[in-house]
Amino acid sequence: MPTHIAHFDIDCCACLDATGQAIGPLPEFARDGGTLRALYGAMVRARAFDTKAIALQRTGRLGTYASCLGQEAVGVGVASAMEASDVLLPSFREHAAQLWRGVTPLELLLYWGGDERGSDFAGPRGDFPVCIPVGTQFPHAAGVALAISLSREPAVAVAVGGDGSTSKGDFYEAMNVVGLWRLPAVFVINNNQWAISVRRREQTAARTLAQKAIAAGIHGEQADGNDVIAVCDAVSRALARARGGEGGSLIECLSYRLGDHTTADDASRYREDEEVRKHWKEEPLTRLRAHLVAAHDWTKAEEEALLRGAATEMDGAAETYLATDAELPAAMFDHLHNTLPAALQAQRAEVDNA
Amino acid sequence: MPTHIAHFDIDCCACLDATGQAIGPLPEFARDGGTLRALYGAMVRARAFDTKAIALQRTGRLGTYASCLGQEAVGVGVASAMEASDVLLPSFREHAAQLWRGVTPLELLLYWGGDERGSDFAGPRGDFPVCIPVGTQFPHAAGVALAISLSREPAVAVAVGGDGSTSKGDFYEAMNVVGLWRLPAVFVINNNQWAISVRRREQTAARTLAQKAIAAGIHGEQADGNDVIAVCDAVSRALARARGGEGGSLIECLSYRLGDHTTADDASRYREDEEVRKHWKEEPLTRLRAHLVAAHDWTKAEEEALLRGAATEMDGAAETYLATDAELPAAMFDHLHNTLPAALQAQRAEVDNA
Amino acid sequence: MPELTLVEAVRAALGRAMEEDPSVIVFGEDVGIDGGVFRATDGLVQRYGFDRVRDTPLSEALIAGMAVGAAARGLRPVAEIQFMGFLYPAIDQLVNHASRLRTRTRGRLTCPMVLRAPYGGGIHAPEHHSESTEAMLAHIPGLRVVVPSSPARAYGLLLAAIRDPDPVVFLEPKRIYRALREPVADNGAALPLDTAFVLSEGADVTLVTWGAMVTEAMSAAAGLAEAGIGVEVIDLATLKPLDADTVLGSVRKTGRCVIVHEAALTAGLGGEVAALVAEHALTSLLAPVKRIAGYDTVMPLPRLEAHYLPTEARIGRAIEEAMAFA
Amino acid sequence: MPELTLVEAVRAALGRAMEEDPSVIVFGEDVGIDGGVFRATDGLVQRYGFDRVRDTPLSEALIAGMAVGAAARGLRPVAEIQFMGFLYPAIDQLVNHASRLRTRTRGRLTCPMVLRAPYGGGIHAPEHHSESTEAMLAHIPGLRVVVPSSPARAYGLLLAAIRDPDPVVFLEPKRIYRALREPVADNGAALPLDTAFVLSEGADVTLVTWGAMVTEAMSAAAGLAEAGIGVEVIDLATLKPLDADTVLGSVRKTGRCVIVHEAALTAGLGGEVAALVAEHALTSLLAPVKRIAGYDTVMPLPRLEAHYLPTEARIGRAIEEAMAFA
Ligand SMILES: Cc1ncc(C[n+]2csc(CCOP(=O)(O)OP(=O)(O)O)c2C)c(N)n1
Ligand SMILES: Cc1ncc(C[n+]2csc(CCOP(=O)(O)OP(=O)(O)O)c2C)c(N)n1
Ligand SMILES: [Mg+2]
Ligand SMILES: [Mg+2]
Repeated sequence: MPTHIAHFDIDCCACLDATGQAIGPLPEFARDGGTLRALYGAMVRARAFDTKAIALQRTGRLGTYASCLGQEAVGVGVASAMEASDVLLPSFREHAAQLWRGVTPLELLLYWGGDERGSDFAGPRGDFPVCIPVGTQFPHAAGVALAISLSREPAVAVAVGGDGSTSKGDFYEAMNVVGLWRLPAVFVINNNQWAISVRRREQTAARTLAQKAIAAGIHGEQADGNDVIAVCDAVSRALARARGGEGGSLIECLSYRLGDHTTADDASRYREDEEVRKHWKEEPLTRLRAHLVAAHDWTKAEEEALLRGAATEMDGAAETYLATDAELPAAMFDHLHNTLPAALQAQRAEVDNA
Repeated sequence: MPTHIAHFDIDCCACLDATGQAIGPLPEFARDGGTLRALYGAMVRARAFDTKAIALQRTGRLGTYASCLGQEAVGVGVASAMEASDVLLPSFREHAAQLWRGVTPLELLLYWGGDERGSDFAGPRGDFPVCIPVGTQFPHAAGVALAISLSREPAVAVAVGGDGSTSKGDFYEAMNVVGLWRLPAVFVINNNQWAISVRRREQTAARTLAQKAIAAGIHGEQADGNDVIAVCDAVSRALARARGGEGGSLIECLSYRLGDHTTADDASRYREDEEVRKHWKEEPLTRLRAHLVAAHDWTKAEEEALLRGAATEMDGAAETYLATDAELPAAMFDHLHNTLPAALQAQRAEVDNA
Repeated sequence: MPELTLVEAVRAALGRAMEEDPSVIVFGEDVGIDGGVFRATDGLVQRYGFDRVRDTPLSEALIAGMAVGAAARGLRPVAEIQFMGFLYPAIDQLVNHASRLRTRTRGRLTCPMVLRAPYGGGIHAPEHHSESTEAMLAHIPGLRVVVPSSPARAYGLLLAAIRDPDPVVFLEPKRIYRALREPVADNGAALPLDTAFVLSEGADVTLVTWGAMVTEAMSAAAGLAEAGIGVEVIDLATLKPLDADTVLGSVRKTGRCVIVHEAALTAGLGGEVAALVAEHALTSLLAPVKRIAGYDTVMPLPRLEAHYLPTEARIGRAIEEAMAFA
Repeated sequence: MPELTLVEAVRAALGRAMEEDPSVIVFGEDVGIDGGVFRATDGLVQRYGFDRVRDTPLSEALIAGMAVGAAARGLRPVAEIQFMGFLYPAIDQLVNHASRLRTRTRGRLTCPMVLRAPYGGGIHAPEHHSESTEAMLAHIPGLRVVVPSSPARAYGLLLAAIRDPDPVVFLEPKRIYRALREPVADNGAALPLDTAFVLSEGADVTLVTWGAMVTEAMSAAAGLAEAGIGVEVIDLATLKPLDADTVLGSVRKTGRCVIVHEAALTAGLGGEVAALVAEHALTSLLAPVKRIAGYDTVMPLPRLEAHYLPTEARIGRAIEEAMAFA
């Protein structure tokens, strides 16, 4: 007969409700107005970038682009919890995290505009470029974390994927080795409820995505992904555990994709505007602004200055991007190997002389 | 702040202890002496096959062979719980299950002797052949279960893998879709504590392998894999749930690999004989025999007849196997496609005329 | 007769196959309500229901492996990989199972599955969305690899692939999904597999290609016709098994062979075609064989993409060189 | 100088690399205490410890992806795939990441990793253990594919692969792991990558091959020497990038080219070699190019295996045909 041998719990971390009210005592860092202003500013900046990128794409001046609209709290929450010396391994939707980490709007525009130089970040030299093949960044994070642990650095590898990425074998294989070797890695899931047209509930029967951590024997936790404080808090605790040698974590952030999947997608084919309208009531910027106004006397003037500053920055980045010539065609050979093999020199010359 | 949102339990099913004593009330089927005699007979038969196969390999008359020594209760427990109309998708170590299902000793010897005809089972026509690439049978089981569910048959797909197979992405991806679509599939893990030289605890930090079911939102349960009654009971309940439309299950059977990984392996390189000796005290045949003697007056005569019968069967199978000529070389082309493409006829002729 | 684009022809063939055979099912990422990111499966779920048209989780290895299992159990799954750049996790199931299930069971279990994937470059797609690695698949014994190059061939070849009792990988050149329309009769008539198509006759040069490059090849041929050069354009269509007889017959006639594909040159399928010519038509050759292909470097992002892919100009120059050779 | 087998030479090179460079680590299935199923890593964990020599979980996609991440972070991982038949789940990481990390970041991140795998048939191994699909890997831009064919070359080429700043797949012909011994100085001297080796000079026929087939090729050449036929045997060694100059130079001299590999014929790397000859040495050819390869069918189980693999006899016949051609 069956006898009970093991039991597991999953928690969810939430700090602010949709109106910006604190649900309970806020974590230490979230009581400081300056910190909250920085977090809010970063989310506004990410949204300004998003708006600009979409405008450029709509006018044929940028390639297919994946908007992070409504998910700014995930990117900013994750990145703000990290140290500069940590390593970010983002999916294709975490512009907010990349911007906080020091990737420039110009670099992001170059990448999404079809120029490889956009992934040669001047800022976070150790961060990985955008990862398009879903879930393949998780094994990379395990490898980065392995290198970190062998060098005894205090750094942590932080990989971010979507709800869809939790269906990929790579995700499980990597999470399993992170647990096995107690590697300093944190896997964050931006559960925006959709994988293109596939709903979260059509992706897995698991009640939460956080519970998938149980399969790897690591810590799994949910966080309100519309609440930058909750995301930052959950990820900060995960980073502290990883740095303390307590191993990795899986953090599921509950957010919502307010926009189309990408500029090549038309979400009206598969979801009701009504559902989207509902979720606009929970989006992260309004919520934190309300809290700032109520608890840290955020002023209209500050708000306007912030918006203006962000818009100006993005206009400038766009101008520089549009003024940047493409590389010479032969550049396609110049970073294939450290030194171009003899066998390829004729091909390079052909391109050069075409 | 984190609040509790979900909780999960894992049970373990055990019926007989190592001495053959019932731990509690036995499941209905296990109170019938005839049934238990059949289960015991099947385990003895599997061990007789194993002994013969190893003898043939040692004398250069069989290829590399994976012994099921000590794991007979898993194969027999799983197969005896299944209906003939169910589909078995075995790993390379479940000879005991295949034999119960009607695959003949001759067919198994042909396969392990390097003859494809060994996988053309005369008996269970719908069962899959041995699966060598670890874990790749789980997606097949999902596909078989999908076909079954669309045809509204009462059948169930039963895939068996090892503890190592739970580290493969295929295992998780398949388990996830079984949960998502409530497919009639049961995944059984023969956790024999080793993946060649890699210990179970070096495979994953998960406390149990059964808990990996939580990642897919399906039922996960452990069973004592040295106790054929417990395995049959746990799998029977899983099959009943699957047939009843309640979806799939993951059953982890705790067994032990008493032999080398295969005849090409030398386990003394990486494990102590002492550990093996300890586990001989728990092996499944002794246990059930003790129970039969104590509870169902199993006699010395019955035991001897059984052993003699099994040995004779395997001697006969071996003789026929050794007397079976290899196929003609051109046979390598005859089942590549339904009809051999014109492009390949010259190659076939070349082999035929060589 | 309706004028269809290539992607509409794919959709028509899928609908026809599902209509005539209840064992045909379609699954993949976003193939349901969304109708596939290129709309190849648009409308199928409305007509045939959620049982037969399924959105899968985001798991390519599963998609291929589940197709193997379903096919072995008697269904005819037509599974979609959203882009060829995401097909790699499925290769294990193709090599180790789909292509050998019949052989390893000596015919007891079979694998009548089709794995569809849009492939190729030229549409300014994001990174990893312009893959063209058909040669890797064409190396796998037991697997058929089919690439249509026009709406009519897409319709007829996809029907043939679905009806074939063995596994087929069907690669759709997304660059020409909507580039041209042609009359396609949705009459259920399949085209033969394992057969190359001679698209234009010519006495001077044999031009072997497939997929989106057929368009470039045909315009190059048209251009050269004015210059009095007769180019025989052959669309391989079925890359594996390859119709060597048609290619060799043409080369024996023309004495010149130019091969065009957008995949990287080295170990691309053009090498196989050139090898067959060097083995079996050497004495007919009046000029060296020439391959025009993608370069042996990573397919660049959109800004440099056009410099990577073979162009009508490059093809034309190669043909002129072949003609000039003496 | 010690006489080593090929697998002992691999072990010596691994030890040397770990000795001279602390950033070299080894991981894979059973590479620790067990020393690898072929003993290629035997003794390494005792010498360099569990941090640098790690048994991984049974996850090939992870092994490749983790190597990419570790390499990008500054380590030099030498990862093992236990058999080539189980390498397929790793292809996604090789195509989409390892081979392009440098390109996509314009040199910011690099991937100095080596993925080792025993490959090839002829040892009566179980199903899926006799794979020889090097051509699939040789098609991937940005990847090096290296195959040693003797203990000395295994030692020198593996050291070169580990020291190379870019990703290398190193395929070890397990059929000759222990077939021959030769003196190998464990002096840390690497051999050049991207360079073919001329193993025997000859004026009549160029015989291009690699891996375990080199042994068959050399005995065929020896046999024909008695008949007065001079066979120039070339071991490609680095399959990608391929040393065309050495091959073409030899063919221009001999006028005849026979290519041998155990992988299936169609879309095998022999096609690439034949294509290069047909493109660049056509006018030197005195006879058609000829490929001797595995057949385009599934590698049979041991009982028929010998009928699938190229033999000295088949090679000899092909060479005689080439000589007889007029
Ligand atoms: C392996 C792989 N398969 C398919 C795709 C095509 N694709 C791009 S994004 C996407 C959905 C991803 O969903 P999710 O993981 O939830 O991330 P989100 O887009 O919602 O941020 C798909 C299917 C891909 N990029 N990679
Ligand atoms: C994908 C894959 N990788 C590696 C191997 C080589 N191999 C054969 S069995 C085995 C260990 C399997 O361990 P487990 O799953 O526990 O099954 P067991 O052998 O213990 O029955 C390995 C690594 C394989 N067959 N398939
Ligand atoms: Mg999502
Ligand atoms: Mg095991």
